[in-house]
Amino acid sequence: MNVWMRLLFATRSGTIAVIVFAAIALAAIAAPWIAPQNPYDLAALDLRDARLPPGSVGPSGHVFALGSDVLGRDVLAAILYGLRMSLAVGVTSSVIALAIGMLLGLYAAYKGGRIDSLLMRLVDLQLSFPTILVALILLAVLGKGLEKIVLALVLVQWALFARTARAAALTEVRKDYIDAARILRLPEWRIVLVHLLPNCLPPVSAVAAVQVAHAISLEATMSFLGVGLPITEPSLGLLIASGFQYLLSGDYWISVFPGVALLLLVGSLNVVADGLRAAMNPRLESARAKLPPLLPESVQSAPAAEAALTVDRVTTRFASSQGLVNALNGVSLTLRRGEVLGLVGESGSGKSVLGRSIMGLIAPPGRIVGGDIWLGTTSLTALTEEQRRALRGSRMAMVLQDPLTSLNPVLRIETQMIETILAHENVSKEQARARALRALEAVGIPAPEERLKCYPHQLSGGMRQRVAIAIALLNRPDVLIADEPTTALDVTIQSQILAQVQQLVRETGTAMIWITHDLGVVAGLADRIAVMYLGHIVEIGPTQQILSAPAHPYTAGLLASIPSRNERGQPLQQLRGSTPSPVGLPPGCVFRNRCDRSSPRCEQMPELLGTTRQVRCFHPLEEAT
Amino acid sequence: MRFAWAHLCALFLFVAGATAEGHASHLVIAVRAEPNSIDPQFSAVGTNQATAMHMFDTLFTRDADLKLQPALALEAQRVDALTWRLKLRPGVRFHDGTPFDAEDVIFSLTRARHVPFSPASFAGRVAKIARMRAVDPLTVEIVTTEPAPQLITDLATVFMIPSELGESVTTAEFNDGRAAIGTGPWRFVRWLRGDRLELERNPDYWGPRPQFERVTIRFIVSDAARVAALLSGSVDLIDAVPPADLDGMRSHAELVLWQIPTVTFLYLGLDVARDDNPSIKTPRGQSSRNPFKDLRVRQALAAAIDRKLLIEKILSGSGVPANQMMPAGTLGFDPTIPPLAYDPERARALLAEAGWPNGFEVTLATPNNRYLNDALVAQAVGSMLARIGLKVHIDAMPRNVFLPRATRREFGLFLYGFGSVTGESLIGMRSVLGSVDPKRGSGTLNRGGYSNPVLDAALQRAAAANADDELAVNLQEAARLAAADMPLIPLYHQVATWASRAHLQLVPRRDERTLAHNVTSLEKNR
Amino acid sequence: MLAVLAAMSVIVFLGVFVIGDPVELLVNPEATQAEREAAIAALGLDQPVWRQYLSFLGDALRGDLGRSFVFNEPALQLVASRIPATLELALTAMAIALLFGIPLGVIAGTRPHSLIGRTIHGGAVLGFALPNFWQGLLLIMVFAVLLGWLPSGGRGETGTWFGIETSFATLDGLRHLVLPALNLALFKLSLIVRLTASSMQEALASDYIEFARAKGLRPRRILGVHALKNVMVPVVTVAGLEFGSLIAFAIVTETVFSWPGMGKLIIDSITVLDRPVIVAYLLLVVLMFMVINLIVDILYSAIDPRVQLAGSR
Amino acid sequence: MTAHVLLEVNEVSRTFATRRDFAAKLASLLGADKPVPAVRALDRVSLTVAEREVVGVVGESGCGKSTLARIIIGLLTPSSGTVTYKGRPVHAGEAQAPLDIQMVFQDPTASLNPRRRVAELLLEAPLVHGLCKPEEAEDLLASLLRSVGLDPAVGRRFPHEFSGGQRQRLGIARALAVQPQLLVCDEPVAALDVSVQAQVLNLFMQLRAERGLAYLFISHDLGVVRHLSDRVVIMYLGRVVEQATTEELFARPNHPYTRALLESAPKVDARTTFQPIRGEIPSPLDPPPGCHFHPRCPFASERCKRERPELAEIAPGHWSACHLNSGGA
Repeated sequence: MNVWMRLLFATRSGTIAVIVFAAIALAAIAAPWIAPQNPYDLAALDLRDARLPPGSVGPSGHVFALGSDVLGRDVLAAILYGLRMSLAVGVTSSVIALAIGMLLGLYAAYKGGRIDSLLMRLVDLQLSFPTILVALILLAVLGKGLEKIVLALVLVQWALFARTARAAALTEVRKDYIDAARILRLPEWRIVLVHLLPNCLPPVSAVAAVQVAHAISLEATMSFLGVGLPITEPSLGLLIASGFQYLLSGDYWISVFPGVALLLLVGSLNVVADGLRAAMNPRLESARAKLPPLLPESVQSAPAAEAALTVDRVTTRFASSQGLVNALNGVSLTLRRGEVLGLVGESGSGKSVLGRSIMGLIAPPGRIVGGDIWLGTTSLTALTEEQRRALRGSRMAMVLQDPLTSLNPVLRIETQMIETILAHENVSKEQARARALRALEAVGIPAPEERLKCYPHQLSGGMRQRVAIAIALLNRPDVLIADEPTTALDVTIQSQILAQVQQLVRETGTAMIWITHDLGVVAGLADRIAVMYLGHIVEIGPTQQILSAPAHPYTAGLLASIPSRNERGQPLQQLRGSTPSPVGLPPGCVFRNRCDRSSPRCEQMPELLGTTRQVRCFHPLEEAT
Repeated sequence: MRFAWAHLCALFLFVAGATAEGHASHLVIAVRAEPNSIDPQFSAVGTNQATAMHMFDTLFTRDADLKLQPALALEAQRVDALTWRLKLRPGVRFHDGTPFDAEDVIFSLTRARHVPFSPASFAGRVAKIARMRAVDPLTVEIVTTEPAPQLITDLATVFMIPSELGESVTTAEFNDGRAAIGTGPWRFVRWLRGDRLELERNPDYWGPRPQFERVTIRFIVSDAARVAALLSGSVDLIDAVPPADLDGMRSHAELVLWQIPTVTFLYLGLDVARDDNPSIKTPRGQSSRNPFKDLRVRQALAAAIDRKLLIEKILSGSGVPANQMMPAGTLGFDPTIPPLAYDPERARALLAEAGWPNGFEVTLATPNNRYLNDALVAQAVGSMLARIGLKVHIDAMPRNVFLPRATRREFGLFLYGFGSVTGESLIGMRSVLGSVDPKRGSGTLNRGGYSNPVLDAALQRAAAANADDELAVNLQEAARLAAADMPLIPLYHQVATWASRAHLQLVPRRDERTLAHNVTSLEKNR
Repeated sequence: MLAVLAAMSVIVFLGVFVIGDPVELLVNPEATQAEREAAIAALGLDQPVWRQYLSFLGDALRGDLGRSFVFNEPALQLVASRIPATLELALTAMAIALLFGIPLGVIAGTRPHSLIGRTIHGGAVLGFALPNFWQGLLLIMVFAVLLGWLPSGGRGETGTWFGIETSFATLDGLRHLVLPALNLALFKLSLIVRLTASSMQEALASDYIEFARAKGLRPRRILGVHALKNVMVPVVTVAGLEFGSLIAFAIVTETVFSWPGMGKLIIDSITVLDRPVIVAYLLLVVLMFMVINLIVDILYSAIDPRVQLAGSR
Repeated sequence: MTAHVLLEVNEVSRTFATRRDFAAKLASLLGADKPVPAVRALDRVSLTVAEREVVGVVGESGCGKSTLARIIIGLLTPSSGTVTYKGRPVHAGEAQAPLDIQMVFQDPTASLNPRRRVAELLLEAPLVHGLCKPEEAEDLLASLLRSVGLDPAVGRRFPHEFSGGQRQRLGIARALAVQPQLLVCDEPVAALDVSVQAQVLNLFMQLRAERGLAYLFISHDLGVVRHLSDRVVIMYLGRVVEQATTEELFARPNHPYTRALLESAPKVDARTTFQPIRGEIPSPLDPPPGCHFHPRCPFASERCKRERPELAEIAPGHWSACHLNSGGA
């Protein structure tokens, strides 16, 4: 809840809306005490005061701040009472509907099966009729009156709540904590009410805010149509409808002020609902953050010509609500032509950010704040975005981790392949298609002609990843960045793809950075291995050397904890503690608080030393070479 | 601010008016109510009659002041107590060219008896006709089952249609225009249901020829929309101008208003018969004896209402304070009845005298879509009654809910009205105040249970009267009786208002009907 | 679905029976008791309500939904004759909503934090917050009364296309169509804008967009093909489903603008308790919704290639 | 061994009916009656877990290992076959497994209710079931937290305040709270980083030693299974294809699939060229006839395409389902 409140108040419009709504709600609740008269008490009205403009003093001596209507009713008072009624109707009906809908929805989701499908049938049926029609019929049948409009609104709304609650509950029910509760044999009611309900409340409450606004608006509309509240009840809809007549004669205040009040009420509720919805969307937070500032530029030298890729002291940061995330801290490495580099690290080490930094895919609120990247002898930071785009997909390419989401679901494979060629080369569509076909063959896809016409969902995960790799290699890039492309795949499929990729890069001479957390994968694939920890490369060197004789204590710890390096059944060697947050790191060696070899010296940041084998440590297990 | 706004409207109107196309000899009228059929004999309700009057004629008609005038019949002679002889107007032709003659009269009066599915049948108007005979093509003889002094009044409502249509003609055939053939000043062009009726001038009309070649009657139920249509120049004339807009419209140079006091009489109905009045609570909250059985209470209520203020504020002047059912200048109006004075002091005194010093709690029922600002009037009346110490609740409902409940006598105090569209009070007095007697058709709308044998007798005599003088004397006596006994509390007579472009002229009618042939243009070249 | 129709007819039938008696409205107040009874019998209202329902049901099965009490014409025909007016209003409104809503939504979705993005978003909130009828009244006030540009209501001149009376055929008809269609469209416009914007934002944050960027595609293609095609899936679905609600909300617009469509008819019929018309309207609307839902289903599977697979996990 | 059998899964099968999509509905409406496709998630699976034994279950996606876990734990009922725990059927009457069997889930974030504090998470079940009195709750909480290596003072915190490894410890503590004898672990370390994985695996081993727990340990990671398990069961497309003691299985894998799996697994210690088996894993909706593995098997014969190989004991305690063992093709 606190998180919501914070986020709600993080946006200016949200804050204003909350304040406006709170003010309206307070004024409405306090109406009987703050209104200058009870406008719905006939004895309080004096006909001589009829239709006075705002600010007048009537013959009866009453002051009409917002004017009076045809019965001599104070418009301000009428608005306050009207708001009170609107809120009462909106909130009461929505809350009742929420309670009913929520319980039914949760129960349906929890039970599933026939109860669920029966209930959802009913809900779909109800929802396929627009609310206004249902409300109209109900009111035509029920007649006018406060309790009747509330009843009608409840009947109109419950289904939406049931559906929302069910949808929320369905995602929750699939979560393991519900299974855990079942396995712990907790009573059913307890699981639904104590475990399910609180977790389904957030999405439902955003809907509820909209529904309150909708109910208020609907009540006004129904009253306007003459089937809602009786004319003697304070309703904004009635005020607007009856006052509109006087708009034409110039007595704008009778209709306009209630209209503005209704607009403010409904509008602020909608914005509040937007805020609630946005607050539940995790992306929002980062989106609102500012860009991190650039570092002062340092002199950069052109790299050696034989390097396919040179990463020079690249620093990438992300702005977040917690503060600046130091995702990459001056990372440097070179990749020779045709070389395969295994980039290894645990989650949060910055290995994916490095891949995306190289590709120039870091988007706000992230930013490369310092350093340079050279593709061959081209400095990427010196290029315009359009020039960088021209390099992406042609001279450097990338494969993403999740094959299920990285292909566009609504475009055919051929479209997604051909466009990659056409974006960089001026060839005919037929030529491009022929090349796409060959590329599919090259990654070992059977019946490529048929596959070209497929949509991604018609292929298995392994096939999709092959397609992605084929796309990446279409334009024979100098550098391929593979960001954990086999992590989501099964072992036997992974091994197929690894074999295929190994063969392909050898044939094409493409240099490759293979990002992974699994040392086993790169052991068989990479020429060199770079190990990352908290945005730093802590060790880099030839694969065999790293695996057999790690120099950095972190690399050593990582390797030692692999079960196959331990005696079966014996306790595994383990690194103590856990990776600290990349926000606000203290200076010094980032690994020192988990390191057995740390000394006071480690409060300085060690440099990455060595040439073929580089280590960033004051107390390495092996010396750098 | 208010004046500035009005002027702004006027300014834009001027611009709008200038850009609107000049409707060469084409009149566009917007009216509030739409007929449910073009068949002139389908339903006897006012809206249908008003529409039918454009295309069809009756044997006798009522002028703007509701005085009977010869139309397709030139005169009616009473041959004996049961026999009437009608002389028809010569040279009249239907829209299709066939001449109008006695056969058409007999056919029309016969069909009026049994139009299928008719919700408001004309059968009652022709019920007393025993047989008819064409003496010659222009003379019809009608024999009634019993003496029927009101026959001409009844016949004035039945429209004439050509006998060539045949017995089997259906309402639907009228509605799509095939059978919409009359002798009236306008010919049917088409009826777009829910939207408009288009008519063209009948060049061969026997009466004064309409000035306009074509007329479109649009049906715009919403008051605001109707007014907006006039202001925006979409239409030239509207009826039922809502009181709210009267002030605004009066200040427009481009517009002109047409007003006439109507025969629509608004009153507070009271249950004066039963001991337990369903609308009453005592200050302590329990239902109790019926205060309205006490004349002093009724007089107190009458004195509590400031009719002038009510009319000025709620109706913007669209009303004339009433002290009896008929307005001045109509048959049955008694000028000797004194006006009802606004005197809250006296009202409070009368209440105390009657044993209600602390008042009582009462619910005032009202329709909210029947009369001009009816629900507002009820609230204003309620606030006036509150000032003499009553605790008043208002129960407003659409008339379709109101009427059955009123008929079941669920209301002890209610606001309603009666329109004496025949221009005399007999029917109104008999239905609203006559003792309930279904056999004689008396008290059909008596929703307060009032019964006064002396009043009944006066009405009985009026009904049997053969001359207008005799009728008037008896009706005036009835009016005096009602004023003294106050079984209902008169409020006002509604004033009907039309608004039109300034160059148009309208002859307003007391029955509120809007007739296109009553509209003329001052601009001769149009 | 048939069960729904039946249930609906029972509810409406009973409901209208409970509220009031059409006879009171229809019968001439001067009528004698005998005349009243005749009228009641003519309308079949003298029978007990279950009898009335049974005879209604019997007729309904033969496609006869009874005669309007008010118009004395077959209720079904009466309602059906109003369909073109409502449909042309709803279609125009939907066209306006889509034509303006999608581009505005795309702009707001791609640049959510820019001034223009915020303005569009604010406008959409406003469109949500203003009750439909007030919008309509304001439109009349501004464009018809103050500016005098457009007519304030009514359907205007209609022409005939393929045997159907339509406002599209004449200039006058189109002029009359503008304000009501705009009024009806505004709410949906806001909805489409918001939906497009949020789907756009979602699409832009997805892996396939990142992959498309990694492929070096031009921004226009990424936005116009990769993102937009995905955005269209929810937009088309929602637009289809909302079409039904447009027809329903036409009740308000038609009342405000005196548009002679089904909505106005139903409101008028409710005020006079014209039961056969109410029942016929509802049955017809239910039928229309069923058809619309079916069309949306088909449309959906046409636009989203995944849909066939969606059912079978 | 039979004297100490804790859990016995006997010939358990489970099928899931798939939902028909719109096109299928329309087709059946028009009269084309296609049978509703069904997924055979489990196909006559048998296994046992003895007291204090760790049984590893290995297989790739679609092999049915998660379905198996959910049936054992009582969240699903088998379509046929029986599951007994200490000789009593698990699914008798209500689909409720005894409290003695608890589960540790893959995703430590999803398996903890984000809106409940640690104390509520851990103590709810013992209190509901009367396993501890309210006044003893405090002590129980402390001892549970201590036994999984967490600070006993964290009771007031919410799950999101913990790291992934710590959350998994909380999940284990919650299971321990009802004093189970068998822990079903469904990929309990797959979501954890390598360094944290070792910590959690050590905790499992420690708990086994301290509390005499038995485990059914499901994992796709052969290294982890090999390290922890006494016996290993290999599954492929809903069937058990091989089972043996850990040493035996890794030393002498019999089934071609097992061998392929062992060869495919990435190994840190040897720079190998990858020699993958061919083919995709078939869809469980439409598994190949005969031996499910035959389309990918280098040794497949005609018989493999027709006839399902039964699980046969090829050496004491070593079972394999391959026709090659019964005289081959």
